[in-house]
Amino acid sequence: MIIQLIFQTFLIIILAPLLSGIIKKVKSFFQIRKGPGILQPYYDLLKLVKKDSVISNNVSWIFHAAPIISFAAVLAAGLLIPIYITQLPLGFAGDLIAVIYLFALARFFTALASLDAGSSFGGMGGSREMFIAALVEPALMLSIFAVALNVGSTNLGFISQTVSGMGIDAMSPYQILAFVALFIIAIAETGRIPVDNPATHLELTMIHEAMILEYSGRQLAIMELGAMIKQLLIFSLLANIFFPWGIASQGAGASALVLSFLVFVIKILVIGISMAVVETSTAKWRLFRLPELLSISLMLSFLALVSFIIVKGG
Amino acid sequence: MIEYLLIAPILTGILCFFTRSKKEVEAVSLTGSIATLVIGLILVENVYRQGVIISWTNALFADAFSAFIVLIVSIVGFVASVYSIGYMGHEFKHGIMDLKKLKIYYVLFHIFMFTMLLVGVTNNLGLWIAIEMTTLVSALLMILYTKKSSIEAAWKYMIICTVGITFALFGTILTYYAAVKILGETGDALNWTSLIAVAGQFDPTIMKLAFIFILIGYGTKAGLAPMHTWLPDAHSEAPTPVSALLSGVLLNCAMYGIIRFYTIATKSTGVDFTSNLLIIFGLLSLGVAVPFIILQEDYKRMLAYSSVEHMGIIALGIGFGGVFGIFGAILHMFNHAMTKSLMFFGAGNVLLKYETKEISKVSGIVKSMPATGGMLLIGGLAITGSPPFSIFLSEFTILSAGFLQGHIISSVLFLLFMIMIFAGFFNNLVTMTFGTPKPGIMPGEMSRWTLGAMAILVVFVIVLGVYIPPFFYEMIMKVVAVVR
Amino acid sequence: MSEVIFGSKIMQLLIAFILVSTFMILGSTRLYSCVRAFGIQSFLLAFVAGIVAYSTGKYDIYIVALLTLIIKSAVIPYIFIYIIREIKVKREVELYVTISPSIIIGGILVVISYYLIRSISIISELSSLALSASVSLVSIGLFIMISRKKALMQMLGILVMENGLFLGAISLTNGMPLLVELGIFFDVLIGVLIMGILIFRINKTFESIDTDMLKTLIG
Amino acid sequence: MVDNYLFIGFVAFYLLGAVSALVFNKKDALCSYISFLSASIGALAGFAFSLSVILGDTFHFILNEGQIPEFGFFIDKLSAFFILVISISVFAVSIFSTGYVREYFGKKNIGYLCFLYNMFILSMILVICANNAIMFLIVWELMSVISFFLVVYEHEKIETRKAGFFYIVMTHIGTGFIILSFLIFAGTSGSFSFETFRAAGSTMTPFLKDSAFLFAFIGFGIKAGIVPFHIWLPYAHPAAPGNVSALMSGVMIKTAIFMLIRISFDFLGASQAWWGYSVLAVGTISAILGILYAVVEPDMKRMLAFSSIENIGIILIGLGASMIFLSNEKPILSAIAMMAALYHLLNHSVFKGLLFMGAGSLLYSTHTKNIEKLGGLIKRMPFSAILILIGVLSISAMPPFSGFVSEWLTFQSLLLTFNLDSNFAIIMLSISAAVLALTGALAAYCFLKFFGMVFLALPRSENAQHAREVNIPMLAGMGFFALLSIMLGILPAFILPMLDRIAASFIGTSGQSFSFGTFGTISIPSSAWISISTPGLLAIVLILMFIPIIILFTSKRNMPVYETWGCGQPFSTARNEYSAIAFSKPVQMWFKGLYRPAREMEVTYSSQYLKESFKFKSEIEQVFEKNFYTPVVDFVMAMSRKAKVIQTGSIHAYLGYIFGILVILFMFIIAGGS
Repeated sequence: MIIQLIFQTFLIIILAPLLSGIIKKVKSFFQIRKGPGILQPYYDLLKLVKKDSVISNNVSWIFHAAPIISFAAVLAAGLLIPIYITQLPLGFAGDLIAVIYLFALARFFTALASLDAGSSFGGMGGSREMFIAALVEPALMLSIFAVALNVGSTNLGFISQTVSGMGIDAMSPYQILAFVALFIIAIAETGRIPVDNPATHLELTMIHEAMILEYSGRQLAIMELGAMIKQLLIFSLLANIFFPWGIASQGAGASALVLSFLVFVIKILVIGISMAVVETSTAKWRLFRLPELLSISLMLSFLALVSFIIVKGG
Repeated sequence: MIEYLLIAPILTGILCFFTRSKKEVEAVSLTGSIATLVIGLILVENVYRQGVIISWTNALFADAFSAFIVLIVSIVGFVASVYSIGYMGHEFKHGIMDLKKLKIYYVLFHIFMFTMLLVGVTNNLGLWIAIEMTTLVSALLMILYTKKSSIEAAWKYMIICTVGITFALFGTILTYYAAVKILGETGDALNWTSLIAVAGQFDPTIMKLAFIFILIGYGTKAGLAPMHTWLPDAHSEAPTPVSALLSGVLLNCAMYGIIRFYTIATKSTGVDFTSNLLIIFGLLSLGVAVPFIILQEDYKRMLAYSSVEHMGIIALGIGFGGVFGIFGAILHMFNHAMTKSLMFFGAGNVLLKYETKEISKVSGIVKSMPATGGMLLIGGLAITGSPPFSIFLSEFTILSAGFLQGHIISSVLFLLFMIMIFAGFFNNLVTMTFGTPKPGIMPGEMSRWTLGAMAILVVFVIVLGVYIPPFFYEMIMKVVAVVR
Repeated sequence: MSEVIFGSKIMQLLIAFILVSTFMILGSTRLYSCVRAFGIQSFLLAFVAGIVAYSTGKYDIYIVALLTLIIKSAVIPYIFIYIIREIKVKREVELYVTISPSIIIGGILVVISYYLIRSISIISELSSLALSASVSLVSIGLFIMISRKKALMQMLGILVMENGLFLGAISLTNGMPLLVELGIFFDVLIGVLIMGILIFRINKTFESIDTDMLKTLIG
Repeated sequence: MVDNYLFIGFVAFYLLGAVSALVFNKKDALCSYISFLSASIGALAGFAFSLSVILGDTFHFILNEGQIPEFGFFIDKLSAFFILVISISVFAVSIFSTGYVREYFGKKNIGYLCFLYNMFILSMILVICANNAIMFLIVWELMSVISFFLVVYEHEKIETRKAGFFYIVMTHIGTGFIILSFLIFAGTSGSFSFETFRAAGSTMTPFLKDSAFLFAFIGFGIKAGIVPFHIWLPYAHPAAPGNVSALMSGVMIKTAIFMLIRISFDFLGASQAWWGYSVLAVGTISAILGILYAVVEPDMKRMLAFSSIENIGIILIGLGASMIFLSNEKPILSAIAMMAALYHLLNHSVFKGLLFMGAGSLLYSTHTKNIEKLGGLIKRMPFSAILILIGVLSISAMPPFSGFVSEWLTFQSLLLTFNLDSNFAIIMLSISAAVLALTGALAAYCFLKFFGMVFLALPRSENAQHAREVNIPMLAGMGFFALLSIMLGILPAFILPMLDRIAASFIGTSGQSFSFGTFGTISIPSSAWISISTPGLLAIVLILMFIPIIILFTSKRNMPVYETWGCGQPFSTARNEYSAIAFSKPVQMWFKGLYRPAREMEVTYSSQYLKESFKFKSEIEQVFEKNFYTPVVDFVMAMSRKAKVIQTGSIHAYLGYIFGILVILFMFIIAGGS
């Protein structure tokens, strides 16, 4: 059990950069470029860890605490999300809502840190980040409701267990609607085009990058890694809530575990690639057009809810 | 017993006339009013023990209701005379009044007391005479100041009230006519005691006419809308202690007349006619008071209008009827007397200090006169009917009576008007009491006498707000028994 | 018996005359004539009282009649004349409502009061007539107060109302008990005196007794 | 029995505090110490008392049997819980006050303040205890009046007077509605004691029930500050002294919630479903609107007041859900929702008290309420900074702080709607859950802005430059609350059983709505597998912190300190920091329709390209005030002006009125009507 915990932790940490590496690769493929190697993110992180970090002269302890707390929060969320097995040693500690609030905690401290240095870009980034979070929140909660009402629980392990138990029946309209809604949300949460452009460093467009603008060296490394992990986790949320098939359930044998792990990797890859497709096929939106995008997802999740009721036959 | 009660103020008045100095006249009037108070209390006590007292060949009598009026008159009268010493003393010091006028003031003051006591204790419809006398005396008190405004006020007061009172007399005559047809032409045909006995057999149509005349007549004196027009002028122009008596006591006396006739008339016309009329006039008075209180610029006038409002409330209480309603109305008479006098006294202090009646020119009383300001705030909260002060209880009782008797709409209107009046009144009060006083206003209270007088009333206001002593309760219940 | 009828006939006549005198007050433009009309009215009232006293044979009513004669038809008119002389007011009655409309309104008032009394079940024809007359006197008196500017006329109006009451009282119930009547007379007299004082004060402070001056207390 | 002594004890101590305040009126320091000390002792006694009632049985007695007004006291578990909340807040705030009032020494009358303070607390407790309608109205108004006097304590400022007036009038209107509701009860029961109301609740006709509930909801809603009756709150709470606004916002508005629960559950048995829906809807709207106004508010005390509206909204959401469940015969679920509401109520009183005290101490040391003028205080007021940060984290529901637990509970109770078969319920509750999520996010936004602008980066004004750490008592007061909101965050397993008993006492469940496991795990038996353990979460996060720590601090490297990067500008000053209004700008753009922002810009150019000075002013509009309240007031005023003409001053007109009324009544008689 402890082993599983440690394993899952390090699995997440290890896989996260790989995922973003792959996505970058795919993007550059679509853009007809060669692009950096899949392992590039690892190199970047290692480079950063080797570097000194320059600190602004008007920062406080918040600035130093923020990376630690947000990283830990994101990682903690990782222990509540089923990756390749539904049975979570720490499942009792928190459910889907708890996961969302852990992400919120991470975001909160990052944004605080962004204000700490007193640069106008930091403030801009923090403001926009929180704004987008506010935009995302209702749609997210509504789609979660659509899912949770279905299985009658917000415990992630239980959800994926049940859904996979349903087999193909799970592919009901509300599942799909909810999935699309959550997919849009995932775009926003992982800071990707059209919401945010992870590649840019143009002051006026960047959001996440603007927040961590003052960070450098190891602290930056941790921030970046945290972001990557969050991305991985959100993808696996999508995967294991909506397509949990093949995921190993309680006390599965070693072979089943290996199998389910491979399945998991495949799912993540699929989602990552589709994400890359979306990114390359759309242009970044203006900040004040984002409400439209997210209201779409809100609508979708609401429809999911309604259709759930209809299907339930009330 | 009753004679003494009447003689005491007369005697005091006469003595006041023969005094030679400010000190003397004050001493005399104070002792006189104390004597009146004591006798009054003894009378009340006797009535409370042994029921009706009759003397002077049926001309004077005192049942629970009369005793209640006597109680109010003597208490407020006493307090007012205490206050007068402070107030008139200040006027005297600043040469607004010379000794002659001061003496006249005290003489008239006590005669005024006498007339009001007489209202309480006359046995028969001659009650009319007493009430007319109150008008005459108070008019004289009003023109002590030879200001244009006070003369105008006095004239209006005189004329309108005389007209009203004439109607009242007509109503009285009709009632007498109705009585005579039953009893024959005896002097008793005017006495409460004998009237009540046979009131059931009176000719209802005549009694209706009579009640209308009485309601308009005494209603004018009691300041029920739309006959209230003289009231704000008179009450704001009179010397402050007199204003207190006018608002606190005299209006109650007129109300007393109405209620007496209500009791008689109801027995023959049936309760609907009388009580509906009372409810209509009551609501009218409340409604009329609202705009004038909201947009008032003169704080004494504001208090006057609030008197109109409270008379309306009493009328409502009687109109709603039932034990609750009448209990509330009677209790309200007492509470209103105390609170309104308190307010007028406070206003008097403010007038002396700031030398203006305009609300907008007064500010920061709590800083210039902390005690007065505090008591004004208490009084203001009380007069607008917010707990934990006495008036809330009576108003709430009346309101609930309205509900329980099924006058839903009237009660809701009542509540609405109360809230609007609260807003208007309190807005003005806040502007006056809080903030910082204008430069040139020396901090410091007016005088011990005035504060003492107010303090006595504050005690009543607060105590009756949270606790109605059993004996007082019984007293009121006896009055209710008389009225029903 | 015949006397009673005779009395009632005379009563009716007198009441008619009283109404006429009231209309004289309404109709005249000069203070003196108004006062005179009022004097006549009071005199007639005294006469009515006398007849009632005679027909009922109650002696206290004689006293009442006497008092009426002295106070209402002599003293009070004299006070009026005195005031008018003292303060040298213009002799005209200033009007809000000119003569002819006032007469008409007066007529209407009489009719209203007649119907009012009709609607009440009164036993004897006579008393109903008297009652309606008194009601109309009261209302016309009030109307005079409303429609005339001079303070004096308002005083007069009140007195007319008083007369109306007196008529009602005397003819309905053969007068109130003596004590009460005396009280009423006393009050009326004092009232007139105080109003006189007031009028002097008004004249002193406002240099006129025109009540249009008394419009400062508003709101 | 011990309850009596405790009850008398805490009443006595508050009275003692009040009296001593008057006695030592002259000596500021002594006076404040004595009266606040006795207040806090009273609070402790109250705490013990309420615990003993919650664990023991109901406590009631009548002071004067059968007199008017009758003073009957009735303290069941529900009332005890509210006394508990009051006592906790009072304890902290009293300690805080001993330091806070030093600001007023010599300037204002301390004795007066202390007297009102103690009386205020006492009146609140009496409101909770009252067992008779008349007594209730008396103490209720007493509470309002005293709080009014506290609000206008600094009455030299005109806006304070206005705020106070506004407050007292609104609460008076509320009382009007309450009176109506009570009279409806009394009409059925024929008496004013609450026992008979309980009895009447079952016998009343549905119409009477509905109207009684509606009037009570409006009446108490005004006091609780629900939208659209909230407008007095953002005026009154900021105007009051810091410690008082902590009590008003933290506790006083809760008394209204208490009575709402009393009436709708205890008296009326929450029988109608639409009550629940309306409460839910109002709560949802209040929550979102409250926080929306808070986000863009530059005045921090006003911001906190608006956020109180939001939190009342959240509490009402729980309450509404509970009513819906009860009206659908699901007592267990109803109990769960009720516990969510009560828990949030407790939390809110703690962290809102903490934040208001924090605002008070900021005001104390910087003398400005405007967020824009502050900044960089984390270096000047380190301890306050930490304490306020804890408050901020709790109110924005960050795990594992107190706010998180109650919001989690609320979400779960909304989720439990899948047990109902009413689609309408599902839709409504889900929508309100979505709105609640938005509210939570915006709350985080709002308070992040608050903390960031006030404490981080460079000071934006002189006041902030010279700010110093506040004195020990104030820190102690805040510290207590900070500790408490951490406790409430990580130890719900110890609080919930208590709440369970309370809810059970008037909803009628077994009191086993939750089951509790190791690591303080809470799980909801009635729905599969939902569980949370905040201690667990805390532990996980703490352990995982070692990973970044190891990465950061192995083989220490040097960290050169350099200026913040500002596009290559030579040096960065406070002038080119991101301002509060800029920070909340996106939301303002998003909800243009609500705010109707009015902005004006003045730019002067030194040359064609170089701006010399730039002035930007932006205001938002209070929709309800502008479109609902102002018109009503104007209408009344206009009508009054029209009506005033009747007092023409002409005596003829006056006589005319009499004449007219006479003639009318004549006609009335002639028509022969009665």
